[in-house]
Amino acid sequence: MKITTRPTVILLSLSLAAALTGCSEQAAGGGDSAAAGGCKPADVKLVGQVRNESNPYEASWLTGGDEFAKTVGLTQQRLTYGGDSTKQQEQISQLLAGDTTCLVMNVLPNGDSDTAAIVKGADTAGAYLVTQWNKPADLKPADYKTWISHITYNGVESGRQIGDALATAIGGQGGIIALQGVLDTAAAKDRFAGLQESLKKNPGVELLDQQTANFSRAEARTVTQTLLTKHGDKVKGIWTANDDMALGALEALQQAGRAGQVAVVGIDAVPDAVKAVQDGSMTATVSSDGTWQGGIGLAIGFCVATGKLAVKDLPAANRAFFAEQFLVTKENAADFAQPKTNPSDFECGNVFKRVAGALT
Amino acid sequence: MFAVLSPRFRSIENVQNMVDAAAVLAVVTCGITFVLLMGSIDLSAAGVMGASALTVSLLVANNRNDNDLGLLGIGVAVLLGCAFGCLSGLALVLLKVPSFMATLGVSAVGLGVATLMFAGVQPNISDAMLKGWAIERFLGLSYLTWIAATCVLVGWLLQRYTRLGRYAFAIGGAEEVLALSGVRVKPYKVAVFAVAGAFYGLAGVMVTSQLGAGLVQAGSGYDFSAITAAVVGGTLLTGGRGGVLHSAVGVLLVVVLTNGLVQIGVSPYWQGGVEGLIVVAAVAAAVIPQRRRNQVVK
Amino acid sequence: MSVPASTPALEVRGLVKHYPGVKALDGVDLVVRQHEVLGLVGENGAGKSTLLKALVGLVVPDAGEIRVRGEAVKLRSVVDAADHGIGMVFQEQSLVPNLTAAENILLGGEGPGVRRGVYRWDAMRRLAQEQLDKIGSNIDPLVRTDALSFADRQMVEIAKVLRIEQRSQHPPVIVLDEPTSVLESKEIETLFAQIRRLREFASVVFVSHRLDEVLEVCDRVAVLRNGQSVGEVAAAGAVPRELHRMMIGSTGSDDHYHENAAAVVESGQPRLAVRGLSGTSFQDVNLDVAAGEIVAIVGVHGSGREDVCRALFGAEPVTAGEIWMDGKKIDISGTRAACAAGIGYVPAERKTEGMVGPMSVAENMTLAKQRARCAGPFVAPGKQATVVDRWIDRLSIRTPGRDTPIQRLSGGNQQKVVLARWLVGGDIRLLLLDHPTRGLDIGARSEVYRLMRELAASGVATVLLADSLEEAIGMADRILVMNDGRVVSEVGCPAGGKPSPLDLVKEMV
Amino acid sequence: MPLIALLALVVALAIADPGFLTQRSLTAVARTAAPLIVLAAAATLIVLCGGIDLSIAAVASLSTVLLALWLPHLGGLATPAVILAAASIGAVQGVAHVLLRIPSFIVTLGGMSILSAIALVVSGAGTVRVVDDSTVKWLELYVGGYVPMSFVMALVVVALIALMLKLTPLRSWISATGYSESAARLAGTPVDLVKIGAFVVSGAGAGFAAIMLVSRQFSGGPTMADNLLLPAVAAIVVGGTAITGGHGSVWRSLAGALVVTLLRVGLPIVGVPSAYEQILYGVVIVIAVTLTLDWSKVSIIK
Repeated sequence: MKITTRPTVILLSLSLAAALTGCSEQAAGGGDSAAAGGCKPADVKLVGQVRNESNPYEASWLTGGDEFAKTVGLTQQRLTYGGDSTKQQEQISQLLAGDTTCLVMNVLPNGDSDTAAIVKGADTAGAYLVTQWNKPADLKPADYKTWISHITYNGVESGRQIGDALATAIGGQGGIIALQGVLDTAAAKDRFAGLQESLKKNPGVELLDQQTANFSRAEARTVTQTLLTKHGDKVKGIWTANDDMALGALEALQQAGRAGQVAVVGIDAVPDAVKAVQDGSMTATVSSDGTWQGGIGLAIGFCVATGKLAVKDLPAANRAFFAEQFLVTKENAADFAQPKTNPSDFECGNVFKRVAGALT
Repeated sequence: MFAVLSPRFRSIENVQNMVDAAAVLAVVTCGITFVLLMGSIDLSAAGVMGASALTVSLLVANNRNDNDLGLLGIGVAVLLGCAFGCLSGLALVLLKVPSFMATLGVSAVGLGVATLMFAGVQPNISDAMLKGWAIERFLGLSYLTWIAATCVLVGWLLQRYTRLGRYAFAIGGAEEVLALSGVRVKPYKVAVFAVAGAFYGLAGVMVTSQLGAGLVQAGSGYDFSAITAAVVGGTLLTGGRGGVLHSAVGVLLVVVLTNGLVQIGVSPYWQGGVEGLIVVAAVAAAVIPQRRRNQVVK
Repeated sequence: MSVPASTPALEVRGLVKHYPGVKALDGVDLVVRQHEVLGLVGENGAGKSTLLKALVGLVVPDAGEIRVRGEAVKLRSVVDAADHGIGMVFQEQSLVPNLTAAENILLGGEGPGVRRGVYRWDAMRRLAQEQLDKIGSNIDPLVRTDALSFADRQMVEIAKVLRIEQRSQHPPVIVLDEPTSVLESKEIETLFAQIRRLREFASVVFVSHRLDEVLEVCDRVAVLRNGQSVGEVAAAGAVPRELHRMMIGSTGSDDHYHENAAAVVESGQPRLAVRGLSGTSFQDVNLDVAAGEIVAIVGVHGSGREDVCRALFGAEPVTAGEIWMDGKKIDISGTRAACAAGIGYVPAERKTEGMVGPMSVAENMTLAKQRARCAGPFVAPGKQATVVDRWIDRLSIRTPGRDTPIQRLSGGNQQKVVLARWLVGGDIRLLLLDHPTRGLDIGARSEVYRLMRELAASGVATVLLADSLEEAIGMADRILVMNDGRVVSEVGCPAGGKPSPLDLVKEMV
Repeated sequence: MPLIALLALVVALAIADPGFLTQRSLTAVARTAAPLIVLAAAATLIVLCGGIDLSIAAVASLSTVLLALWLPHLGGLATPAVILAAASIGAVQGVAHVLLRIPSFIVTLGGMSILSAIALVVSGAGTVRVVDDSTVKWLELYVGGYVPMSFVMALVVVALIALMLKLTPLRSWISATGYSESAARLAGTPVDLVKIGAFVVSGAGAGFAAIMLVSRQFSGGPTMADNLLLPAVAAIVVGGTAITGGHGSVWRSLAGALVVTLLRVGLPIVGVPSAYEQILYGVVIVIAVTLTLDWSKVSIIK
């Protein structure tokens, strides 16, 4: 214990000294903004960041990113943060502490709350950034120089689309249960809002119960099991906020011996869900095309970094937009069975082709 | 209490449902109980279950490769769990890392191995037997429940009738005495962790059967739930007290609690909180009768 | 293989063991004959425990040899020693509390009780019963050990040690390390009967601090001093004083209990007055202790005297009763309140309750009276050094320094530090001493007694739970006898008018 | 010893990616480590008392929500108010642990769930944005242009706790409680108060960590800090503080927190794929504990 006094004193005096020498807003040596976009293609560094590789949808992101990187002769640095907001921030700030002049990031923020910090960090460091899915409404790419775009999907619409599909499947009459996603996400809230819109349109459909299963297959199975016992045969359909939960619900139905009698809908169009739609055990899902998402963010950033697009020329509608999404039903499921990328989607002239409307 | 609040709660169906829902947790808790009896702790369930879930789903008939090993694949997955347990145990006895950290490390390794095997595409199982475990019923209960019941029985026999079980008990009671009596404690510690690992391995297989697919997150949350269940059942964290049957009761309590909350329609926001409160209350109630002024509580 | 009866069962020649800075064993010789009870005595630090550990393979000696029935052996572990027929009953009871007696007896060598790792409970029971029968104990082998009384547990230990007979085909050598230190007198009698029985088929090494006991039960007594053998005496006809002289190297004081230093008891208002104190294991206890007075409470195991003592210190719940100090009623809600009231407590379990082993002498000494080393709310290192050094000096505590962890000190010195803890504050009015000399050798005991006398002389009131009746009689001015949670009688015990132990025993049972 | 582990790790990372050893990169590590340091250092006291606090992350998460909610109304007062609230949460848990005699593991395990639920309800299960972050912005400054203010504050917290222990009898009381609670109690140590105090400090630390998180992320979220629990406990143990109590120090936790932070952010940045990253994390943590544990002070390892 003898050693403790000295470092303590040194530290306290250091911090005092520091207070006297004054503070600055940012770390020295950072932030040489390169919004001009004069990078050589070979100098561009591509980074894709998602929660984890152990989920098919996000894994397809990284695949898409890799495929795009291949078309321009680069490799993508794959980052995963295991659904841990703090870890995501830590990775980003570490990344931004390196060479940021030609850095292009395609980021899936863990939640709305995480976006602001990522954006501010990238803006200060002058790194090109495309974010997807999560963003607080009052944070706008238009206010920043290197935050090129924010891409998201109209959750209300997808929630309503599958809600309607579900209503049709059960003949517009009967009880359904809903499994919500992680409650602290815009996606979960929007999708549920969509379901409520759909319920208004279909007065015959009654929402018996709603619980969260946190976007997780395992939790969805347990919750469904419980709700099935609680409501018994009144349950005609199950609305879930993503496909993982839909698949969990399917397992629960199978175990309850009610497979095929209850309609299930989900969102994301992961391969298993598409297959389930194909063989009829699921009614519908919505595809946002994960591989495209993984590639497009990098493509937009690459085009701006190499000067083929200029941020200031982009129309407001392209800075924050809903991307096109597709309702997958038995009829068109075959088209979505194998996720594939189309290199032409990633050409600089085409990167904004799927804009389905400005984000309001 | 829940029975009063929700008539559905009492239904036979719901009882079946609850018992079925307890299956996986019961197996995990069985394993963790042995470790807790020694006075150690085990946080590796999540990682080990993830690794075994992926292993089994890649070894039985699935959509990723042409393997169709059936029971053999299940055996390999259980053995893998066993090996991870060994790893925890070896880190504890050879490197002298406290079990808390050793198992946390092994859990991370397990998740890493699972992610490696996952390789971006979810392996769905098509093995009829394994899928059947979750669906087929015998006397109204799913096969998984019977497997869990067997595990509890095996666990109890292990604890009551084998040297391993009795020594695990004794290590929690007075480890130094064992050494003075000429018992080499270390191999038993490793063996106990290995047995626990095997239970987690089996639990991973069971989750795979339930979900029809191998998930890296197959075991997430089970580590703390199992400790909670064991403690609610009366197994002490300090070791030497409690046992598999205590833990089985704890599992039922925890499952009834979760199920009951959903049944009476408690808002999902509050559920976790109410569970936490009841766990604390359960332990507090258990402690009150033996409360003495000078007892040490850590 | 038969061994001539004249060959010693165990022979130790020139055993040497160094520890950093200490020569624990410095050429010890020891002979244990067949079917003999050998006493082994020596002050703390004389090397007894190191020697015993060497005998059972817990310590590997640096030089010298150990011969078992004439054959030189190397003992590397307890198992090694057991294979050669040497076993030990440890001072701190070494049973696993949550296992059955049978399991404890057979621990580590279940033999046919466990086949391929699977327990045969009936066989376990039978095997354990065989061991228990040998010592004539009627304990149920399948009862959990923590449900047994202290004495029964000791029986289990002996039964456990006797199992080494099966390992070697010879009469075993049983080492009993301080077996009597926590037993009541009646239990001791039972134990001695066991030891005499053991002699029929084994050799026994009996280690104790109580020289009268050693002489009573042993055939021969070997004395250790400073890691060397300093002599042997035949027990028959020897007197404790002779042994004592050999142990400390000179004739011990005749006045073991320093009776001539007994304080003058102040009459008038008592320092401590207890009225109708009741708790879970005692009822309606009344007790007066005057300043300068030493009051001993005696009673058998379960008489409730330990709990009364702890209750006075706020460490045991009280259901009724009043406690007055110097005429003021005080409320003892916890140990903090007791400390503040000037009460100090020396627990019986020194290692687990008395001291904090890994912490320094200085920290242990100032633990209760932080003010003694503080200036305002802060620790003043200079003040601490002065205070601690002064008490180290005054109580002649042998320690390398005040910053040495207390666990590195010998038992006697540890106990002095624990006592000093209550003295550094200078505000002590009542001392509760729960077996303050347990596990201490004669020299250390004597110093503790002297200290008690000095404190009494300075006006401190003392409640003593003595280690033996003899000690109670020797030290106390007055003795209360407790039986089944009640004070059944009070015996005056002035210097020159001491009651006989027999009288007290009659009241106790 | 923890310092050796720290140095070894820095060297290994620098070899894997020479760009890692730049000043900017290290600055980022320091900034990242700050909340973890505070969490770990404050919770160290409970570990020293022989207990464990599993609720620190949940307290921190709840605190971020409270801070974000209170900033518009209380302004500058929100910071002390949040720390006070977090400290009182700690106090409640401490009192429950001491009075109800429930093991700290259970109390804080329950506390973790309860506080998470409260955070969800209070925040409406959503993120609470901080629009005007001027009052917490000072934590995002850089002292002398190089050292992040949050890191400096973390060091100050560690130093303050260390000084408090060093200069007052608290150190003796805490160690005695951790090594042998019954001995401490029988020496009149205010064991209960010491434990409650440790919980209060732990809570306050979690509150302060929350302020750092909010200043970094411009928002509060009901699950924001949840994933810091195991890293914080790992930091304490990697630092070499005995999980059984008694032996250790907050300085060790500081070193431990830096080791854990380097592992968390260093491995992916130098290009280790995520699967191997987890495996390496597990292995390195175990090795680090092996290096830092002082075996002479701990007899039986559970």
